[in-house]
Amino acid sequence: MTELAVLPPDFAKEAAIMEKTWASKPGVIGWLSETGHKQIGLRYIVTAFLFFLAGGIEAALMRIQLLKPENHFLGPDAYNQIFTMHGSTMMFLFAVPIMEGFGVYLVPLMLGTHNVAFPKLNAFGYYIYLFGGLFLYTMFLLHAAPQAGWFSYVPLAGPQYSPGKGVDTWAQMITFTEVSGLVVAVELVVTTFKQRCPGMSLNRIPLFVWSMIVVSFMIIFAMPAVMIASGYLSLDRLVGTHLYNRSEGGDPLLYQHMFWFFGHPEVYIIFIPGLGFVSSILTAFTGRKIYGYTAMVSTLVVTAFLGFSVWVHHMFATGLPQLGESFFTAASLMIVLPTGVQIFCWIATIWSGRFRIATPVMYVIGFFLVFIVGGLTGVMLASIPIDWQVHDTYFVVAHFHYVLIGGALFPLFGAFHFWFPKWTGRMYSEVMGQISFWLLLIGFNVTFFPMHVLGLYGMPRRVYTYQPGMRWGNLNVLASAGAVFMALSVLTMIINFLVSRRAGRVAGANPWNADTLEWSLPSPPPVYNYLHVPTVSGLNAVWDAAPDQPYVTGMRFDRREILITRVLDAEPDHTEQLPGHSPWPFVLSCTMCIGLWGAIFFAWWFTIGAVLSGIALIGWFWPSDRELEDHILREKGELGGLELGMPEPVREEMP
Amino acid sequence: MTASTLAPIQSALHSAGPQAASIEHLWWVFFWICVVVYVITIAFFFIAAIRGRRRAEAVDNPAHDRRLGIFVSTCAAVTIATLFGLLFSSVATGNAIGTFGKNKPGQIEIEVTGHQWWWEVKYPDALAPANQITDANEIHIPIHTPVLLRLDTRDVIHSLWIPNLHGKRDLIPGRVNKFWIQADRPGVYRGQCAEFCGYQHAHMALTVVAESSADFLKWKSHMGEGAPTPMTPAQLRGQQVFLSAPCAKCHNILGLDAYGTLGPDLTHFRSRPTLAAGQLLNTRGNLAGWIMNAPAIKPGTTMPPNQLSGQEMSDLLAYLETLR
Amino acid sequence: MKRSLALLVILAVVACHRERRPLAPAAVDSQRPNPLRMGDLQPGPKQLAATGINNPYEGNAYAISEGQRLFAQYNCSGCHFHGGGGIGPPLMDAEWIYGSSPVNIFTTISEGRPNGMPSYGGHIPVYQIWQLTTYVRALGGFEPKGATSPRSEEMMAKRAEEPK
Amino acid sequence: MTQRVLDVAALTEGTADSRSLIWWGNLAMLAIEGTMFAMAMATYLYLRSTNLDWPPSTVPKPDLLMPTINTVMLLLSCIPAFIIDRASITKNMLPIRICQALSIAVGLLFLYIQYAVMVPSLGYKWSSHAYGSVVWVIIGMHTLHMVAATGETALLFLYSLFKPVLKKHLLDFRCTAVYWYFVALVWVPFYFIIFIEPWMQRKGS
Amino acid sequence: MVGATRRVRVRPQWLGGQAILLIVLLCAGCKAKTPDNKTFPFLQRYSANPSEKTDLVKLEGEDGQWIMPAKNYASTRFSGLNQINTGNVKNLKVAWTFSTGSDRGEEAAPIVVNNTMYIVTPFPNTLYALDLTQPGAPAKWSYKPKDMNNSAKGVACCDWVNRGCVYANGKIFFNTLDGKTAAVNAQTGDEVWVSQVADINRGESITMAPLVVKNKVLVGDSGGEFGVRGSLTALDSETGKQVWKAYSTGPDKDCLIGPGFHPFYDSDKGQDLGVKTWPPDAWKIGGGTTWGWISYDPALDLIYYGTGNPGPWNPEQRPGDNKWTCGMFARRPDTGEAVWAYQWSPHDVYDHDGINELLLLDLPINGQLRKVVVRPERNGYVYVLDRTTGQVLSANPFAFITSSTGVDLKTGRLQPVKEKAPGVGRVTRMICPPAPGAKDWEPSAYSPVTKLLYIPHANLCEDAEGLSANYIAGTPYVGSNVKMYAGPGGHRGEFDAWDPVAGKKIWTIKENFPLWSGTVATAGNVVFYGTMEGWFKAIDARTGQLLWQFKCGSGIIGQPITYQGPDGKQYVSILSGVGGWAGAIVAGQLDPHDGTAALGFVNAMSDLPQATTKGGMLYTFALP
Repeated sequence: MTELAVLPPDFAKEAAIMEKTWASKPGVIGWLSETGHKQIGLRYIVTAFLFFLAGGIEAALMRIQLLKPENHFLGPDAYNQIFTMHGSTMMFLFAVPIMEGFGVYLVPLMLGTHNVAFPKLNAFGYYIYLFGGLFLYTMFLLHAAPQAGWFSYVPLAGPQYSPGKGVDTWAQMITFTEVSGLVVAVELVVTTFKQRCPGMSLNRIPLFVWSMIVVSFMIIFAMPAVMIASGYLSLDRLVGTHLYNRSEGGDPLLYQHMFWFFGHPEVYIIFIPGLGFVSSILTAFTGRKIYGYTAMVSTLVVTAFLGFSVWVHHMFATGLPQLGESFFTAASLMIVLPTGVQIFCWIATIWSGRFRIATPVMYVIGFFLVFIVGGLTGVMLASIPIDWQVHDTYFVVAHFHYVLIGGALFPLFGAFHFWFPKWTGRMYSEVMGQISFWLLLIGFNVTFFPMHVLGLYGMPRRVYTYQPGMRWGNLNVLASAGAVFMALSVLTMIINFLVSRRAGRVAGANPWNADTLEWSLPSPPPVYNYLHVPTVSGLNAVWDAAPDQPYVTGMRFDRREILITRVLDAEPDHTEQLPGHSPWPFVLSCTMCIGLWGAIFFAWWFTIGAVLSGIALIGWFWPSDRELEDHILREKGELGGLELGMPEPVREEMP
Repeated sequence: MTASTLAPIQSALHSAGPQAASIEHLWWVFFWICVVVYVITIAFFFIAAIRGRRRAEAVDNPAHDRRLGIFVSTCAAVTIATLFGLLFSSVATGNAIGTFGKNKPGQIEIEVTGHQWWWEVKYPDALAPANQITDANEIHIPIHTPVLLRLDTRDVIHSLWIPNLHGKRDLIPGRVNKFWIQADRPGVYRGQCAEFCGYQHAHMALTVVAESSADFLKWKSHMGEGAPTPMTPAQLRGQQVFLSAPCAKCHNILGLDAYGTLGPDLTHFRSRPTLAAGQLLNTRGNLAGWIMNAPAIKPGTTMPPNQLSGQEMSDLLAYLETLR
Repeated sequence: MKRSLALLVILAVVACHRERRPLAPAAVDSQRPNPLRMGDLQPGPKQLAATGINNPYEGNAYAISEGQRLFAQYNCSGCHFHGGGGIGPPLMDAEWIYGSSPVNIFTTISEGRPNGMPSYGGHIPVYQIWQLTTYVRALGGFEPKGATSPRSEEMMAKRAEEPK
Repeated sequence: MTQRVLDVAALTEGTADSRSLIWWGNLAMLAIEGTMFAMAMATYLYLRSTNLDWPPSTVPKPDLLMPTINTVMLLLSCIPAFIIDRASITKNMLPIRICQALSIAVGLLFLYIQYAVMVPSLGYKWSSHAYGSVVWVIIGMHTLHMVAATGETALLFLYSLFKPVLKKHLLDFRCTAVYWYFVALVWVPFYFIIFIEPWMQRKGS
Repeated sequence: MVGATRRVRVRPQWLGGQAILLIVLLCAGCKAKTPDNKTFPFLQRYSANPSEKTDLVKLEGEDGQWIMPAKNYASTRFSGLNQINTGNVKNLKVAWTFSTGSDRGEEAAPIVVNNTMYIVTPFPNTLYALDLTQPGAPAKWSYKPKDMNNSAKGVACCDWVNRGCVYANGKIFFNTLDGKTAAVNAQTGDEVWVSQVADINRGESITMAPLVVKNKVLVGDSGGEFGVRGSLTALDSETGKQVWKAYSTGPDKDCLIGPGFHPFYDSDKGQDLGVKTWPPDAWKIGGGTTWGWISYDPALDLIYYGTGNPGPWNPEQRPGDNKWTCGMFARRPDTGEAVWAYQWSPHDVYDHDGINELLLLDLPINGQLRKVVVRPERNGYVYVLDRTTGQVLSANPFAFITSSTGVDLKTGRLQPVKEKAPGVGRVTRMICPPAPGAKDWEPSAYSPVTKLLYIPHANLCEDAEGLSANYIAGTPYVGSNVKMYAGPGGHRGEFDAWDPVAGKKIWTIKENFPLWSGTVATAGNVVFYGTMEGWFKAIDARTGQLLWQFKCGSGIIGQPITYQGPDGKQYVSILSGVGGWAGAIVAGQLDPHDGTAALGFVNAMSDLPQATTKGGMLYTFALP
C-alpha cells in the first residue's frame, strides 16, 4: 500500500472525462439508446409505479362493484376483465419489475461498480417489459383484455372457453415480462459475482444485494416454468396443440403444476427484496449492523430452496394423493422458520440498536404488523384441511394481500422514502410521509382484515357480485371504505414526492448515516457512479471505511472500463470494457414485438419476427470500427494509460 | 326478488357435519396458536423498539450478540416446536377426514356434475339403473350417513364447496374426484362454486338438504316418479307450450316427451327452493321473469330469452306449477 | 401522429367488434330477415336484394364460440359433424347448395331445406341462429381467422396438415 | 493525511477464459434454457404418468436408422466444438476454422435430416394428440436452439474470415462451443423419448 | 295407406300380350334346371316337414330364382347353380347393364322371380321391373312411391340406401326411406297398398329389405343414431295392416315378451328388463333398431333378427345392460311372441349394432348335428348359437379385436376390455373393431359344398370419445366423436373363408378398401363379391384364388345374386354405385378435412374419391 504524501489531486478533470464517457445521449434516439443502469432502473420504477396506479384504479372499481349485493355497476364481463387485469398488473407489471428496478438501480451502486454487466441486455429487458405491459393495456382499452384470472387456469383460459384474443394477449405479456425478468436476473447475478469492488468478499455483500441474488436465482429457475406454461397455452390456443386438452391426452392440472412451480416462488421473488429493504432501512436506523448476518443470508437461501417445494399447496383442493399432500404441508409450514428467524434477528437488531424513527422506519413497523399476520394465515393455509375450507375464498385474498402488501409494498414504500434523497438530492416531507403511512396502515387493515371473516363466512373469491342475505354486505362495505384510505395514502405519497423533488430540503450525500456504498456518493449520484472504484473493508462499507480507505487507480476514464474481481474474495482480476449506447436493444424488442404480437393474429409473423430479430441481433453484436481499432491497439499494447498528470501509482496488493 | 330470505348459512365456522367440525376444531387450534404467536412477536418487537428508542448508542459487541443469539435460537426452537405441533394436528385431522366414510355401512353415492353455471346431481343405482334419480342445484342427503360424491365436470374446472359440511373439492375435466360428506344435523346448507369458472361464477350455488332417513327415502321415491299428468285445460295447453317452445330442446321431464340434457331436469323442479342455481327464489313471478329473459337476470347464461304471448306464458306457468 | 391515431381507431373498431360479448341479448334484439334470392337469374332488370339485415355478429369471436357450443348442443354436429358433413352436406368446402352469405345460411337454419335440413326457426331464438350462422361461416373459412379458435376441448377433428 | 490507492493498471484487459462476464452470462443463459428443457421433459413425464395409453397406440414405431445416425452425428460434433474450445485458448486459427466449418455442416445436415426425413415420417402432428404436441414442442424447441447454435457459429466463422480476430472473439468461440455442447447433449434424452420409448413395452398395452 | 296405383310404362311400344309373356315365362321355368336336393342335405330340412312347404318356401328353394335378398329363409346366399364354375368363370362377360339413375349408395340385392328382375334404388326408392326374357332386359315398368318425403334424407344416418325388395304371393314388398312399406303387384307394377310404419319426425327411417313369412311382411326400422325406439313390425301381406309390433326396448308387453319367453341365460331372465336395465325413460329413446336381416326357420316356426345399438352412443348416459339392444330375438312369426333373446353386447359402447345376417344351419357340433344359427357379429366374433334355445355354442374371433377378450360361454356375456371403453372427455385409441364393426350389414354366404362361411368384412380401428348427447326429436342423438383408420396391416378390407364348425379361418383375401358388398356362393365353387373401387370378383371357394374380376363403373356396395335366365343360362348380377356409410365420402361429397365426418368413417376413406365416383348401375354377367 502506497501512502501518498499529498492529498489526492483535484479530480475535476477526470470527472469531466468520465462525465463525457458515460453521459447519456441527447434526443429521442439518445433516450432510446440509453444503457446506464440508473436511468434504466428509474424507468423500471416509474413505469412499474404507473402500472401500480392502473392496478389500483382497477381495485377501486372492484371495490365499488362489491359495495352492495347484486350491484349493477359492472357486469360480469367487465368485472372479470378488471380483476384479471388487477392481478396480472400487480404481479407481473408492478411487483416484480419494480423490485427489479430497485435491483438494477441499487446493486451496481452498492457493489461499487459503474454499470451492470450487460448494459444493452438491461435496456432490452426494460423495453420488452414496457411493450408487454403496454400491449396488455392497449388490448384492455380495446375491450380485448384477458378475463380468466391472473393465473388463467385451463380449460377456462383455453381456446374453447376464452374466445377472442384476451388470453393470447395475457400469455404473450407473460412471455415479455418474464424475458425481462430473466435478463435482469442474469445481469444481476453476473454483476454481483464479478463486479464487486475490491474487498467486498462474499461475507461483506449488503443484505439487499443478497436478497437480489437470491431473487435472481429464483427467477432463473422459476420463470422458465411459467414461460413454458404460458407458451403451451399460446400453442394450444393458436396452433391447436393438446397439451392441456384432457380428451386428447393433455392435462389441465399440468398447467396448474407448472404455473405454481413458478407462482409460489413468484411470491418470494416479490417479497424477498422487501426483506432486503427492511434490512437496509433497519441498519441505517438502528445504527448497528444487522444481527446475525450469516443467519440472514442462509435463511434467504433456504427460503429460496423451500420456495420451490411448496407449489402443490395451491392445489390441495384438486384431490391429489394424500401422502404427497402431507409432504407439501410440512414444506409449507417449514418455510415459516427461515422467515421467522429473520424477524427475530431484526427484533434483536432493534433491541440492541439505537432505534430512530422516520417514515421509512414507520413502513418497516407496518411491515412487521401486517406481514406477520400474512405469514400466520399462511401457516393456516399450509394445513390441508383448513385449506380445503378457505382455499379460493376471500380468506386467501386477505392472506396474500397481507403477505404481498405487508411483505413487499410496505417495505417498498419505505424504500421509496429511504432512497428518495439519493435519487433526487432532496428530502421528502416527513409530515406528509407519516400521514401517508398511517392512511395506508389503517386503510389496508380496514380493507383486508374483514376479508378473512368473509372467507370463513363462505364468500368465494372472484365473484362479480353476491346475493343479499349472505351476511357479507357490511363487511364488504367496510372493505370498500378502507380502499378509500389506501387511495388517499398513495395520493399523499405522490404529492409528497412531486413537491419534495423540487422543493425539498437538500439532502446531502448520506442523510440517514446509512452504511452501504451508495451513500458515499453525492445525491443524486453522478452518471458514472464512482470516479474511482472504491474498496471496502467491512460489511458496513461506509461505517467501516478507514479515513484513508484506498481507492482503485489505473483504470481508464475515457472508456467504459470496469474492474472484474474474483467471485469469492473480490480480488481484482482483470478489466473489461462495457458497451456504450446502442439503439439495438430497442430495435430488437421492436422486432420481438412484431414476432410475438403478430403470432397472436397470424402464425407466420412469428417467423418474420424471428428473422428480423436475427438481423437485429447481428446489429447488436457487430462492433463499431472505433471499438475494433481500440481493441487492436490495446492488444498490441500501443494504447497506454491516459496522461493525466496523476502521480505514478504503484501496484499494491490488498490486505 | 332474490333468494335472500331463504338463504341458509354458508359458513366454515358453523359446522354441521363431522368433517367440517374437525376442520373447524383444527381452525380454532391454529387460530389461537397464531394469535398467541402474533401477540408475543409483536410484543417483542415493540419492547425492542422502545428499548432501542431509549438507547443513545447502538450496542454491537460479541458478548451482547451472544445474548441475542440465545434469544433468536430460543425463538427459532419454539417456532420449530410449534410448527411440528401444528403439522401433527393438521396431518392427523387430514387423515381422519381422508379415511372418513371408507368401510362404513349405509353409504350413498351421488354424482355431481358441474356445468357453466349450474350443478347436475345424480343418484345412480348400479344394480338397477332404472332407479337413477336426476336433480339439479340441490343435494338431498340423509343425516348420519356418509355420502360419497363423485365429482365431474362437462366444461371448465369448478369446485364444490359446502362449507358447513366440508371443505372444497375441484371438479376437473377428465378426472372424477371422490369426496365424502356427512351431515349430523338436519337442515338446509348452502354451497357454492369456489373455482372461477367464467361469467356467472358468482351465481353457481346449490343447496344441501340434510334430512332424516325416512324423509330422504320419501323424497327419493317421489323423485323417482314421473311428472304428474296435467289436469286443467290451462295445464294441458301449458304442456303443449313446453313441448313446442324451445323448452324441451334443453330440459328433461320424466314421463313427457322431453329428454333435453342441456339444462336442469325439470321433473320436480318446483319442489326445489331456488331457481337459476340459487340466484332466485323459486316463485311464480321469478319463474316468469326467468323464462321471459334469463340473460337479463344472469348475463351469459345459456338459457335464452323466450318470446311467449301472455296466454302462452300463463299456460306454461300453470303447467310448470304441477312439477312438484 | 394523426395517422397513428387513425390506425388506433381502426384497430379499436376491428378489435372491439371481434371481442364484443353480448352476454345478455335482448329478447327482441334481432328480427328474422327476409330470405335472399336463391338464384342469380331474375326476370327483367335486376332488383336489389330486399333484405337490409346483416349478421350482427360477423367476425365476433364470442358469437363464433357460442355458435360452436350451440352447433353441438342442437345436434347440428350430428349431421354435419365438424364441418365435413355426413348426413348433411359438408360446411367447410367451397360448395354451398343454398348460398353462403350470412342471410342464406340464416335462412337455411331458420326455414330448413327440403332435402333433410330441419327448420329451427321458432324452435330456437333468433340470436342463436345468428350465432350458429357465424360459426358455420367460420367453418367455411369466411370469418376472420383471428376470431376463430383452432381447437375445442374435444377430439381434434381437423387434420393438422390441412389448413382448413 | 495520506491516501492509499490500489493500482490495477497492470491487469490485463479482457480475457478469453471462464473469468469473463460473457462466460458467466452464457452459463446463466444455459441454466435458463436448461430449465426450460427440463420443463419440457417434465411435461412429457407428467403426461406419461396421467395417460393410460402412452405413447398412444396409434403412434407407429418410428424408423430408427436416420434418427440414430443424426443423433450420433450430433454427439460427435462435440469433438470439433471441443477443438474450437481448446484452440481458442492458444488462438490457433486453422483448426478453429476447420472445425467451425465442420460444425456448420453438421448443424445444417442435422436440421436437414430432422426436417426432410425424420419429421415427415413421424406419422403424427402436434395436433394429433397430446403426445404429438409434446414431441413437436420438444423438436421445435431443440430446432430453435440448433438454428441459433449453427447460425452463431456461421456468423463467427464468416466474421473471422474477413475481420481481425481479437481476444473477445476467441471468447465468443469458446462460449459458442459450450453452447454447442449443451445443444448436442440436451438432444440425447429427447432422442430416447421420441425414438426409443415407442419401441419399448407400451404403457397400457 | 292403400292408394291408387300409377303404373309407369317404360316401353309403350311393347306389343305382346300378357298371355304371351306368361307362356314364355312358363317355358323358361320348365327349362330351368332345379338342382338335385340330395347334393345339399341341409336344404332337405324343408322336405322333412311338408306341411310347412308353402309356396314361398318352395320358391326360395329354387335356384333359378332369387326371391329375397338372402336367397332363402336360412340366409345362406348359396345358389345351387353350377354352370359357372371355377373352370369357366374366367370367361364371364357382361351380358347387359341397367342404370338406376341414382347417384347414391346401391346396397340392394336385385331379386329374380319368374324371369323378372326387380331392383329398388336408393331414395326416392324407385322399383324397377326388368324383363329378363327380352334381350338386354328392358324395363317392364317402374314404380315410384308417391309423396316421398324429401326430409327423410335428413334422418338417414348412412346414405339414403335401400337393401332390396322381396317377393311373395305375386307381390313385391319393399320399404321406403321415409318410413313406408309398399306392396306392388309383381306383374303390373300396380300399387297394392302402402303402409306408414315409421315416423321421420321421430328420426325413424327404413332401409332394410323386408321379409315375408306366413303372409306377414316383417319390417324393421332404422334410426339408431336418432334416439328412436327400435321395433319390428309385422304387416299383413294382403292389406298392409299391422298385425303385431315388437319393440326392442321397454316393458315386456311392448316387447311381446310373455310366458313363452325362455332365454337361455340368467341375465336375460326377469320382468320388464327392457325398462329396468335403463335409466328412467331412457328406453324410450334407446335405439335397438332392426334394420338388418331376418331369417326364418319354418321347422321351428321361429323368426330370428338382430337389434341395433343402444342410443346414444355415449355409454355414460345409459348405464345398465340396455336390453334388448345389440342382441337378437327369436319370435313366433304369427304373434310376434318372443321365444328367446340374447344380447351380443350388453351395454354396448361402440355402436356394435347386432343386426347382421343370421345363417340357419345344421352343423355337427361336438359330433352332434345341431340346429344352429351362425352369426358373424360386428364385435368381431363368429357366434354359433343353438337356434332352439339361444345357447352360445362357440364364439371365435374372425377379426383383430382389442375391445373385448372373448365371450364367456358360461354366461354368454362378451368380456369387454375396460380401458377401451370410450368415455366423455377422453379419447380412447385403437378400438378394434370400430363402430361399423369387424363386419357391418354386408351379408356373408355359406356354401354347403365347401362347408365354409364367406365373410366380407372390414379391417378398421377407431379413436372414439364420448360427448354428452342432447335429445331433440328428429335430430341425431349420438354423443360421440369418432375417427376410423385402417387396422393392423394397413389394408382396410378382408374376405375370409371361415369354418364355422372348427371356428377358424381357412383363408383370407386382403382388400385395400373395406368390403361393403355382400357375397354369394355357388355350387360351382365360385364366390362373388365386389370392392369399393368397383372390382367385381370371382373367387375359388376352396382356395381363395382370384379367378376373374371386372371393373364396374362405380364402387360396389351391393349384394350379388345369381339366377337362371329364361335361356337356361346362369347369370350373375350386381349393383354398382358407391355410397352407404363407408362410401358416404363419395356419395355425399364429404370433406375429408374433417376426420369425424360421417361418424368418423371419412377419416378412413379419404382416398376413396380418387378411387371411384358415384352412379348406380346394374351389371349382369354370363358366360358367352
